[in-house]
Amino acid sequence: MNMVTIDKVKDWLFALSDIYSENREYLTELDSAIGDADHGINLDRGFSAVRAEIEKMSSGGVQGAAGQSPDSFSSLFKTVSMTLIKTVGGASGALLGTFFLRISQAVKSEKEMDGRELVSLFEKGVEGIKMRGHAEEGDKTMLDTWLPALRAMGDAASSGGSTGEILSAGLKSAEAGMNATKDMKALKGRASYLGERSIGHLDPGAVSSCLMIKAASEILR
Amino acid sequence: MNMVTIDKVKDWLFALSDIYSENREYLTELDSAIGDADHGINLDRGFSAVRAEIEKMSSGGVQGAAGQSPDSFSSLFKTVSMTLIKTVGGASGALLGTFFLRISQAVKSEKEMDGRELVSLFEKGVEGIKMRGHAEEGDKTMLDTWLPALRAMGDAASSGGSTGEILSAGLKSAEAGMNATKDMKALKGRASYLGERSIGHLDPGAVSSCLMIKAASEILR
Amino acid sequence: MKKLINLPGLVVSEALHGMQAAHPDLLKVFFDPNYIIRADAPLKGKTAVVSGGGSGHEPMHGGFVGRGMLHAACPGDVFTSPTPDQILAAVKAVDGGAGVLNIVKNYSGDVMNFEMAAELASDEGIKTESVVINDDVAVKDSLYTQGRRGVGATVLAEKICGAASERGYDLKKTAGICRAVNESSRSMGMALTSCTVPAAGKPTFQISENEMEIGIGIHGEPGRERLPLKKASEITGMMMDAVTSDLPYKKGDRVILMLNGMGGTPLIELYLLYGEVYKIAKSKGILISRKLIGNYITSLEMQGFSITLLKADDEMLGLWDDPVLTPALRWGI
Amino acid sequence: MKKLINLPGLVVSEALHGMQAAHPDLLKVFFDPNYIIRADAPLKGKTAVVSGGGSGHEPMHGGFVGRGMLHAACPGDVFTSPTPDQILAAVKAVDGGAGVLNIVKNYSGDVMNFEMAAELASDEGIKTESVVINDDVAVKDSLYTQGRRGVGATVLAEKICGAASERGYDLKKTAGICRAVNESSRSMGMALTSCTVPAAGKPTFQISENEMEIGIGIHGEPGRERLPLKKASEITGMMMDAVTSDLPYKKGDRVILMLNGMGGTPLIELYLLYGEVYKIAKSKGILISRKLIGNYITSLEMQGFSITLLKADDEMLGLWDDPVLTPALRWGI
Ligand SMILES: Nc1ncnc2c1ncn2[C@@H]1O[C@H](COP(=O)(O)OP(=O)(O)O)[C@@H](O)[C@H]1O
Ligand SMILES: Nc1ncnc2c1ncn2[C@@H]1O[C@H](COP(=O)(O)OP(=O)(O)O)[C@@H](O)[C@H]1O
Ligand SMILES: [Mg+2]
Ligand SMILES: [Mg+2]
Ligand SMILES: [Mg+2]
Ligand SMILES: [Mg+2]
Repeated sequence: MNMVTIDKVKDWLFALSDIYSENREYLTELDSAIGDADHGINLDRGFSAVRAEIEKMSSGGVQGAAGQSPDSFSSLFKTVSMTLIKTVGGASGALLGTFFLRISQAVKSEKEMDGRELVSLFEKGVEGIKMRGHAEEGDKTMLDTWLPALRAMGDAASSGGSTGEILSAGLKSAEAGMNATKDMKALKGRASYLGERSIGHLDPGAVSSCLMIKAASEILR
Repeated sequence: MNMVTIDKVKDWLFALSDIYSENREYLTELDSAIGDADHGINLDRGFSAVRAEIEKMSSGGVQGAAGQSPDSFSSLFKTVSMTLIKTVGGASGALLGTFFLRISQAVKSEKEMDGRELVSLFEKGVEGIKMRGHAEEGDKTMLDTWLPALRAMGDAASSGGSTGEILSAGLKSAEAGMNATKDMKALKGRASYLGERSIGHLDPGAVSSCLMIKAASEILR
Repeated sequence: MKKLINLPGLVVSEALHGMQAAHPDLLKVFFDPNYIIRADAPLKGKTAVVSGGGSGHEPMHGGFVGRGMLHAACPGDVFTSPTPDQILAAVKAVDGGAGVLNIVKNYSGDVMNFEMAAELASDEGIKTESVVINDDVAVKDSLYTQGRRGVGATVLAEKICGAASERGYDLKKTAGICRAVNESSRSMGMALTSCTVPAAGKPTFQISENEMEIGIGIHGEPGRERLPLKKASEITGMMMDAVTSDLPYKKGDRVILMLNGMGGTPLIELYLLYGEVYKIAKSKGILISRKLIGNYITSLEMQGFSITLLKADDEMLGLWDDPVLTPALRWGI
Repeated sequence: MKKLINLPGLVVSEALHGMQAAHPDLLKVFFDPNYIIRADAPLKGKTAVVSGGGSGHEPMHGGFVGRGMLHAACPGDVFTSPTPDQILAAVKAVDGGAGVLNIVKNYSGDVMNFEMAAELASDEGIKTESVVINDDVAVKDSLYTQGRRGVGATVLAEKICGAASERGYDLKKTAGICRAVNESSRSMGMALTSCTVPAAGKPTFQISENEMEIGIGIHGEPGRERLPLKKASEITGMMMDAVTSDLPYKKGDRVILMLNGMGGTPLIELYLLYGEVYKIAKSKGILISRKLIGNYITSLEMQGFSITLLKADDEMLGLWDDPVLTPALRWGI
């Protein structure tokens, strides 16, 4: 099984910074339809800060936001979490911050992990999202991307798939889950205030989470 | 010489009420270009009130705004003046109110006058406009319509023209004067604040005064 | 996008610099993280009252920091909840030992970020209580979702809790009156135009010349329904019906009323609307005891308005009347 | 046209009804002719201070009627000067025997209508003095025309003269301080968007997404020039240069500054602009001693702002600080 190295994870995080910058307008436009037109702006701000923070840490000696060296998964994820919490704001800041915080607390390996551990970390992270936001599948949130994706990843992992296979399976279900948010009525998040009028639009957080999984499937494989 | 009767004058005033109502948008648009977009609204409001006031007076027994019977020129013009002063507001309210006030003070005939007297009344009225507004010819105001018109009317009157001829001559010069305001830089009135930018637009008051003279030339002849 | 700004990304911090320059007597502004505190904070032994939320709703919240109202405000990015570290810093700066009341509007982001901040504060030994404001009757089916939005009642709660703190109410009692204010407040908003988030650069929604959005929130989000534009009397009628049919009141009850402009509504229209509101309240037997008419909780340059009614008891009215001296609300001083 | 109104022709009178309903403790509104007076007017032996002008500039003037400021205001139709009978009625209603100061903005219509009213008042044995405000430096060549427009300084003059009357200044002295205020005040305005006169139904001027009008007045009339939209810092720089190069001041002088929104400008932008103004004033050695930031003299829903500087002496500052209690300006009470 291909290993997920700390360098790959950094590449993934850097890629996210590019991806959210490129999709800043698209995500913001999705948020205009059923929210407050800031989702792309929030993620772009947050992940640029993540990039800057990691670069600062990596340029030798300088300590990350969490005051730790960047050379272990736990300190890297802690830094990502703290940076997102401090710079994103809004619902996604709290949720993604919690996601990476839980991952940083759960990670056991230091510089390399296998696909199975990665899936279990995503599971812990998503538990954090659920705990923080009290949302469930079907509420038209980022969970509608994450939960089906996790189930597919879990299945692929237990049937012995490679890291690449695990992530590809996850992406497929993530995309289906994301697309399914279009016909849902939002029950959590800002869009829930619209009631019926939220139907017919993709959930911006579901889309941004899908982009995150897509990048993972391309880079962490 | 055809006589100007009190009924013709009432017809003229009623016609003005129609004309300013029809030209309400046009005059307001002219005022948008170099003023505050209310000239047509002001005149429409004022002359509708004049119509209502005259109708009230004429419907027997009821007294006009000035507390006088409507059956003499002086009381009729006084009523027009008071009504305009009370309902128009702005520069044109003060100026046209003063115009008709001066006429009501100067008129000698009771129910009929000749063309010469009409011209002398217009002269008194316009003196009132000058006194009130301290403007001169060339300042890009209603005076640029009235002053050339008065000169032409005076000439026609002293060379023995009929009432119709007098008014037609007046209208011709009024139109030329009005058109000349287009290339003038405003020195009085709201448009004067624009400096050079007032050039290239007709003065709304010059246009509304020309409409007044045009109606006179058609009705008072 | 037409805005009087330098760069979209700098709007919030530059406006905060302006506030600091404008009101050094009333407040102190801190940057990175951004928060605003009363110039004389912390007040020893007094319950501190803190609020915060996205920027773009000015004067809320920064304009309500000062004597008799907020001890601190945490302005997030435009329409984006503040972050936990920001809230924590503000809480720490104003805690006078008697604990801190956080007044939070009911949006997932605000609730979660304040929750995280409260956890951090408690780690540092600071007592906090949070009251979540949810007065917006425009939200339907609120039983099955995360509930209603917090809107206009926030302003009234901030004034009343600020006065309560000034009077020496302890944390529990201040939180109690905050909850009571929230429970007897109802609001509803509408918009004629959208607003433009500076960083987004274009209007959040499109709306044609003869349409209006009824039941909007304060973030340019779509409302309950889009309808043909109606007369002021009809719009006010619809909104007052929605608000009063949900407000637990009986004839003769006194209310504090806020007729709030969304930022781009001229005052002449707000007064015209107040004339309509007044007639309707009278016909329903509601006594408008106190009122605010103006821009208090806005959505950038949006045209529109909201109505908030708070059925007030003697205690609330007394606290309302207590002196207040902030950039945006001032009386008795 | 998107407005919260019933009928274009009713806007002014309905808004006045709303004002009456909102502030019965502060003012009384009369109709046909329309005017607003202090609830406790006439004040025996006190110089009465009256102002007026077109509507659409709210809160000016009606919002400044009350203790320590105007005794009466005469609102004309939207952007249309009030009529002489209207002004006369207001003057008669507030004259307390000590005469009446009319504060008039320098527009032909206002000047002439107030002049006619003064003639009528004098016929009725009422002493009046008129001071014409003309602080707008945007007007070029003012020597050869009817001069400059009256804009922001009007608000400052109304506050200071209201306080002067309260202190017992006689008519001559009140008029004197009014003239002094006018002489040491300068203003300049700009707009991002046009406004729409309700009865006209469409915007007074067209302006594209990347343009601004510099040197506008308060009636949606075109300004000194149309320029490409610039950054807030550059716009503020241009405007402060225009104002200060005309203001007779020297380093270290104190000013009362008004940073005024045109009606549709969000407060977050006004504070951002204040940050720029503050830096510039500082660099020029001008001391901002007192300030107003908000919507005080507006053009309906126009987006834009104006800056007014009044070089103030001790007397003016003292009068400024005196208590005031009106719908739109309140302190010390
Ligand atoms: N309670 C929640 N649980 C899970 N996801 C949520 C919750 N609330 C909001 N979200 C997600 O957050 C996204 C919005 O994020 P963002 O626009 O950045 O924040 P905000 O809604 O505060 O403006 C939504 O599209 C949704 O996917
Ligand atoms: N001082 C003046 N003398 C003569 N005419 C004037 C003067 N000031 C303004 N006017 C005329 O009044 C017209 C504007 O009238 P109107 O728009 O009704 O009033 P306002 O300018 O007060 O809005 C101008 O077009 C001009 O012809
Ligand atoms: Mg959002
Ligand atoms: Mg005009
Ligand atoms: Mg947001
Ligand atoms: Mg006018």
